[in-house]
Amino acid sequence: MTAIDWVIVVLRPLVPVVGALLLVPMLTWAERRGAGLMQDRPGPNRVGFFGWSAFGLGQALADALKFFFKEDITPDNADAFLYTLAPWIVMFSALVGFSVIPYGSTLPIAGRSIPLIGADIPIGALFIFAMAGLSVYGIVLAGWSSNNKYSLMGGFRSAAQVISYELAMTTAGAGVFLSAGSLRLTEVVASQEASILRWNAFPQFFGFLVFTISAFAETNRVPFDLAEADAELVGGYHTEYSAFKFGAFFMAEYVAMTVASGFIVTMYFGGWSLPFFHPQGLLGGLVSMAVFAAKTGFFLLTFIWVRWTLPRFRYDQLMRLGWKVLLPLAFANLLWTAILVRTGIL
Amino acid sequence: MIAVPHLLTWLIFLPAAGAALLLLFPARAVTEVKTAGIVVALATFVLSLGLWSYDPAVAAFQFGERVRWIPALGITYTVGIDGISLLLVLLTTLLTPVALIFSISHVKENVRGFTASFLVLETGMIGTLAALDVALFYVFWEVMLVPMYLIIGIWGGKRRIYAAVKFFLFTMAGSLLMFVAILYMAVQYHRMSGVWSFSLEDFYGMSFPIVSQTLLFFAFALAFMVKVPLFPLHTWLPDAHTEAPTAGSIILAGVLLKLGVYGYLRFALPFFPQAALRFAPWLAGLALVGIVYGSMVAYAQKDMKRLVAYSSVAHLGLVMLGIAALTSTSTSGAVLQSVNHGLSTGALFLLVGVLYERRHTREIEAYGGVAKFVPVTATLFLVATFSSIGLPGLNGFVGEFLILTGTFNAPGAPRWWAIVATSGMILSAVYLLTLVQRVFWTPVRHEENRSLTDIHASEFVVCAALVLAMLAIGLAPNLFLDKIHGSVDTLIAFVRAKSAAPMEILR
Amino acid sequence: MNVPLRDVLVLSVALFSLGLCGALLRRNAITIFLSIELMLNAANLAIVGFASRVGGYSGQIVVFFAIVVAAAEAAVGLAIFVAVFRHHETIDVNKTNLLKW
Amino acid sequence: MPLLLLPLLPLAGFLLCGLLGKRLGKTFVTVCGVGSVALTTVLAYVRLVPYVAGVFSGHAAPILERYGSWIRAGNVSIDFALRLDPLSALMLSFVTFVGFLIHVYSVGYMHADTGYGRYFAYLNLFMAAMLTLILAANFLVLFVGWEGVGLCSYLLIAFDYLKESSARAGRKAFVANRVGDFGFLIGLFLILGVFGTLEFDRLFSAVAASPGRYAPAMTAIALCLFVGACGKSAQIPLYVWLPDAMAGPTPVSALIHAATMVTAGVYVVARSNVFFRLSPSAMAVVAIVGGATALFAAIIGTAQNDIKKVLAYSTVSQLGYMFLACGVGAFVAGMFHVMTHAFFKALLFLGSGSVIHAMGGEQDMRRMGGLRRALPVTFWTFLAGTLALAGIPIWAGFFSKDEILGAAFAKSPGLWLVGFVAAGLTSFYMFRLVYRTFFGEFRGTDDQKHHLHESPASMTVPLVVLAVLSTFGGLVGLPAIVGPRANLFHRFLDPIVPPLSGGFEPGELSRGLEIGLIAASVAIALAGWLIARVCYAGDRSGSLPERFVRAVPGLHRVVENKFFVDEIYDFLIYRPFRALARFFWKAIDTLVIDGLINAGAFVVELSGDLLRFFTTGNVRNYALTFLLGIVGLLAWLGWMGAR
Amino acid sequence: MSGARLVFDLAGAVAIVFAGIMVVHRNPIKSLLAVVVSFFAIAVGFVMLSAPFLGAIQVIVYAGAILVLFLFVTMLLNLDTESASSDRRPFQRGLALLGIVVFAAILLSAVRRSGSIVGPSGEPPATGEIEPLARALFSQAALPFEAVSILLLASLTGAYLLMRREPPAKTGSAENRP
Repeated sequence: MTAIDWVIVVLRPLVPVVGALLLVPMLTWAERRGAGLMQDRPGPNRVGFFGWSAFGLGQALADALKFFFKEDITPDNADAFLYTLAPWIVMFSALVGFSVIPYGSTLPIAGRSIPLIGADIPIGALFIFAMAGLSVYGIVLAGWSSNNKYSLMGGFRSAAQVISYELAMTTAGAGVFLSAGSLRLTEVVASQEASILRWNAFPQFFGFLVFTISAFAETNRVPFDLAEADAELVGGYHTEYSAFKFGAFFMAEYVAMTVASGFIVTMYFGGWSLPFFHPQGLLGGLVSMAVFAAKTGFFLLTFIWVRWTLPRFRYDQLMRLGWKVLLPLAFANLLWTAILVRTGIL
Repeated sequence: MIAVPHLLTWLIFLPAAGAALLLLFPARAVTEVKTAGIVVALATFVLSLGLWSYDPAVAAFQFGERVRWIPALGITYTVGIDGISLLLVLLTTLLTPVALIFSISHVKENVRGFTASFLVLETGMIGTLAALDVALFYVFWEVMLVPMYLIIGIWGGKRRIYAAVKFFLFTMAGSLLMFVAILYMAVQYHRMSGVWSFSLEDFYGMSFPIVSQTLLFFAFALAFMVKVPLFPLHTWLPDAHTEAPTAGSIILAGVLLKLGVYGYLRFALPFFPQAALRFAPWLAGLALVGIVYGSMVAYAQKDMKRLVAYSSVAHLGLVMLGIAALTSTSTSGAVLQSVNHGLSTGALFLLVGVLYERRHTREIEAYGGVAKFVPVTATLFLVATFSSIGLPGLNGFVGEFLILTGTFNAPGAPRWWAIVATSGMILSAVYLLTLVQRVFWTPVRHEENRSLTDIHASEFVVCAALVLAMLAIGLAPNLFLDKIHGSVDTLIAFVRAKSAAPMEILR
Repeated sequence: MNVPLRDVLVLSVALFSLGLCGALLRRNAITIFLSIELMLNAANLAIVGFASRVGGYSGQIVVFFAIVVAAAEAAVGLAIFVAVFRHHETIDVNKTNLLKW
Repeated sequence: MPLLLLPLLPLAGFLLCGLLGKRLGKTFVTVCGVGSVALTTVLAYVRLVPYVAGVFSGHAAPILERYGSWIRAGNVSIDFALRLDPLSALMLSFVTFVGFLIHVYSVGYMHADTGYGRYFAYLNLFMAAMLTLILAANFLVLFVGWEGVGLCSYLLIAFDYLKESSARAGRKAFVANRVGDFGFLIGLFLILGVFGTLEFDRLFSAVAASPGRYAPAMTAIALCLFVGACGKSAQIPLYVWLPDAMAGPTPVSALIHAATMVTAGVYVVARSNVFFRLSPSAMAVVAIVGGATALFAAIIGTAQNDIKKVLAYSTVSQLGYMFLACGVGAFVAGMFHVMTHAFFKALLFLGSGSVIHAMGGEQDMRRMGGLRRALPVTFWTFLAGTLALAGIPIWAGFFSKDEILGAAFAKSPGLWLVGFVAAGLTSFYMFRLVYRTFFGEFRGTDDQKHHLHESPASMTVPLVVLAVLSTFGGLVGLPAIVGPRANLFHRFLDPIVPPLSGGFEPGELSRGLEIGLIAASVAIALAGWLIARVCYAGDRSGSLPERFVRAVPGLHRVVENKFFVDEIYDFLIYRPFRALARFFWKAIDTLVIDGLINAGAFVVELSGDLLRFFTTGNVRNYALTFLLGIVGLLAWLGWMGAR
Repeated sequence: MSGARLVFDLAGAVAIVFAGIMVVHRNPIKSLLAVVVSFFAIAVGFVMLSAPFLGAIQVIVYAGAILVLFLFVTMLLNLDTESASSDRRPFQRGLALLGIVVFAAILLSAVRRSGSIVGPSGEPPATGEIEPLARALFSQAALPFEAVSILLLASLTGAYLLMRREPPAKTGSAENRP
């Protein structure tokens, strides 16, 4: 192993993670602009760089700075350790998810062809699920440790919600693994390369639907953001949080969104692949990354779009939807896929 | 008669399947549950008629089936019937629908469980009678226990729990010893032949030195004597009968007791002939005590069901005597008589039940002069009574006559056995006619009896069926005896031959 | 893979003993339950260790089932705790002796 | 026409009356009930006449009809077979006929009864059973009839079951009979053991072939059979049921308890005379029991006031006569008396029935009297019966009784004396009955007097017929003095009751002695009549006996209370039995056996209570114990492994 | 000292440490979190033992579901830290500790003696791949699989019934009959 190998080993997981982190400001900006668009108002459009108002892109940076420099309060009766730990759990679990998603084919660098994926482990999908499952700890602990009944409620809600929807999500995902014959995400992508019809979104449309909806729930996005539900719980689990800890939560949400979108893309939309497109060489690698980015971007926009479109569920509705609609649907989809696979159509 | 393949297996498992089916019914669908249960039971009965094609000329097990069950221990599912079990199987399949149909209008709560238990019970009984693999036999033997326990314990009278537990413990105590004995025999067989087997003929082939043989014999005999029940072990019977619901008593008296007799004939006797023959006098002694003692205690009873229960003790004492004498005549008589007892005592319990369901008391004193208001019941009761007193022309006489004459002229048996036993004929007349007199005759003492309603259709039908069976056996016993005595002769021949074998071979 | 079996077993023994301590010394039912889960995991670990030595997948399957059963057990157990708590306002095992008659 | 039809017809009648009688009404019952028996009678005679003719013309081979095997198991094989031989022919002749008459009589007697259908059903069933009994070709079939008649007598005695007395009497009758059957069955077992068959032919031919070989076994067999006979035919000590049996309707008493069933015992003894003759001791027992019963019952009869009771005891005593005859070897004479007795005793019972009918159910003679005018037909027929029973010459009873006494004398004068005295007593109590009932003043209530009326034709006609029979029926058995071949009866029965050594044959005695005996018996009969007349006729009726009673009150009380036999039985048998039964139940069953069982249960419970202290309910204790156990186990395993 | 072993031992160390924390910590929430970490470490251990699937399951099911459930209940019951006092069973404590020590000692000695008690069977060593595992799971272990799923269903129902506020109404028990 020469130095360059070490560099690569380090970079391969780092690139997507850093990428995701860098994406966050963009996303906040996009979200607020999108909100403006939908509510027929400009949204942030002043703060720019050196006089040039880059469509208000600077706003994002400004917010970031504000988070950094605000006073960091820890309530007296809070459990300081957990209170501090919680946001980083969320952050961490959100970030590491990215390290197993293939974000491109391969890049030939220094005579080596490097697969564009953090770590191509045989249980990549499960890994992401596992991490998603962990994020709940962050939220619950945040809720509990801040010793505030609203926060606690938020914590409870998110715990129950995440566990419930995880079921539906994994079950829906199982359909994909069934057709791909592997939990290795690269192989999942490979199994969809052949034609657009092999994109799992089409043969397993309902699976896709369930998966996406569950993804929304997992990331606590509207219409499933009952954990924060500012109307009832005044911010829910992060009521007490401020400054950088809050920022962590804030960023984590967007990272999670990104991971979710990337995951959806990989699972149902052929990941970085396009039909009739077999990436060769450096250019091919870059293009594949672009393709992946584009697909992911689309879903990110969907996330935003949905947020400003749909109202919030009531809690019982949420549970009913999860257990009585999505889960059966997911099972039906699994059965359907099984039939397809057995009959050799997939 | 069309030959059904795997007839016995069908018979054994049809009721159980029916029971499982019943459990799928909603608990509210009482009528449907009853109907379904009865249909299943009747279907089993109709199927069982197929067994009538049993050919007595071939003195071997017929309708045989053998499937490996637990190969590791050589336990197989082996079934088959011979003349000894044939009639008892038919009796079982006859009495189960009888019991169920009788209960149509009498069992009120948890009908589903009730019916299901009866069907499971039927499976157990038929299985016990048909099993030719000792392990299998034991399984069915215990299977019978549970539903009966439930029937007494759940649908029984006031002291039902006491009765149920007593019943269970008595029977269990006996059968556990038997289980140990079975295992011992299996191990011995393994030692001798190097292979595991529980099959009947393999066990028939084994002989034991007299000491262990005696112990084994006691282990087996105890289980069966409790079931029969023989004199000192009989006290569970009155309680069980008194507390059990009528249908339960019918089956209990009708079939379960017979399985003790059957077991003794099928296992204890041929397994351990020397011991059996050596202790035959003791067996006979107990039987005789049972006859006289049972009759007298029955006479003293104030409760109708208890009376009939004790009469069972006496009657089965007679049956065991016939077996103890071990002549072809007496043993055939014993087998037939156990069927007879099933019919007549079954009918008696049924009719007592008819009265009980109307008056809700079994106290003899509470009745009197009832015949005026329930003539049909009275008549049927008289028929049943005389059948169990042993009036020629009805079934009871044939059995008793064969047992007694066989015992009287048995080479081994002293004549006073038969003489004492014959006195039981007088005693049975004494207590049963007293019962009739006190319940149905003499002036009406209680006004509430005037409002009694006579037996109604469902009860009448089943009772009539029993009466017809009694007449059939009484008038044309050969139809049944011919099926029986071939097997009995082979059994006795086998026992005599095996017991004659010198002791050297036994080691 | 070449993790020596001994390491695995030692680890498993250590975890198990710790779990045992928790189960025997703590009074909070939840903690006891946790300790039991820990022991379960220790056992699983040992099994997996042996499996990796023996080869084949039967070991892993066993562990798989163990985990599933643990899930069921946890569901019921916790439900029981809640029920107990409703009646006794505590789940301190010293204060509750429901197992008596 | 198969013999089987004879029992089957009444059986059919029984089923029809029993099952449909209630629905289809009286006329139907009458037609079925009486019709079936009438038809049976006709058919019976259709079979009888040629056969009897055949017997007299010398070829008396019994007719044997087999209807296949009945019971076959092990070494026992019994056919269902009927046989017609002189003996059964004799029984058949009068059973069917008398039976028929009594059916007819019953139509009138029972017309008001609610249990009409039931009554005729039972009566038909009885006929069926009785015919089976007499036609049986082997002992087991005979036993079927034997028990059948017992059943019917049971049912008919308890006919109005709501009366305590009837119900008790019914059970008493059946149980007493059962005691007899006990012996009878043992007898059958013995026979089966010795001969291996129950067929009459085989048995008797076997014995006849080699008497010496079987002689030793015979005493036991004969005695067992005789026990059975005692039960059926109400001999000491089992006679007690018969007087109570009078609780049944009078025609039943006439048919079952006078004419037919009770004579079955005699029939069996006569049937198996071959056995009896081989065992003098058994014969002696029969004779003594018979004689004793005859005398004993006659004595009791003299003190009874219930008209039917008198007749009942007279029946017992007459049955005693028959056994006496058999006992002394005069089986034929016995059967002869059976026949004549059937006629006149049936007549007497029916007559008394007619009286009771007229008196509206009154049975006590002390409330009767002077019925001669009200019931002429009844009176004259009754008188005929009385004369016959009393043994006044030319009436039937005379011949049969005289022959018995002759035979007894030939055997032993002692027995003769017993019979002789009994004869006197018989004529005494019979005439006492007649005088108290038909002569003197009417002692009943006024409305009874007002209701007095002669019975309808359906009742009187049978009376008349029977009166004729009991007047002339004896002529078939003229004594030997008239002529050696005069006794048709003997010529008829000889083939089946062959003259064996030790048996008594008419004409054995010297002519003079025979005439003397006849004179003596006639004399004693007339004496009895005279005494009765003195005591109970005319205006000073009853004064003499009262003085006699005052003279010896104790004796009278004893006799009037039937020597307290019932009480003695009650004290010696019934009470101890009940006491013992209760003791077994309460003491042995409940106390000892169940006591042990429950003690065991108690021990278990106790130990459970003790062990319960170890269950603190504290989880950690359990866990700790568990751990320690595991440690121990592991240590042990390790130790084992180390070794 | 291969990489795998290194990682494993590190993970093991972590697991032990946090297990210890779990045992000693008086706050149930904290000890619960300690367990979470410890289970993580164990999951890593699984992966290092070439059972990555089990590792994932360990995290998803144990850490992700079961322990969350624990957390949930713990918070729901709002258990305060258990007081050091009020344990009136010092003797029992001592005995327990002793027992545990002996137990551990025995096991460790057993481990020490277990040089090569298990030899490799004929089967190929497990690689990280899921597919053969899945095949085995759904073919030879199909029946237990179904059984376990039924068990899950049953426990689900049971848990539900237990948690219901109002206990289910008694229906037709043998006692309340006339």
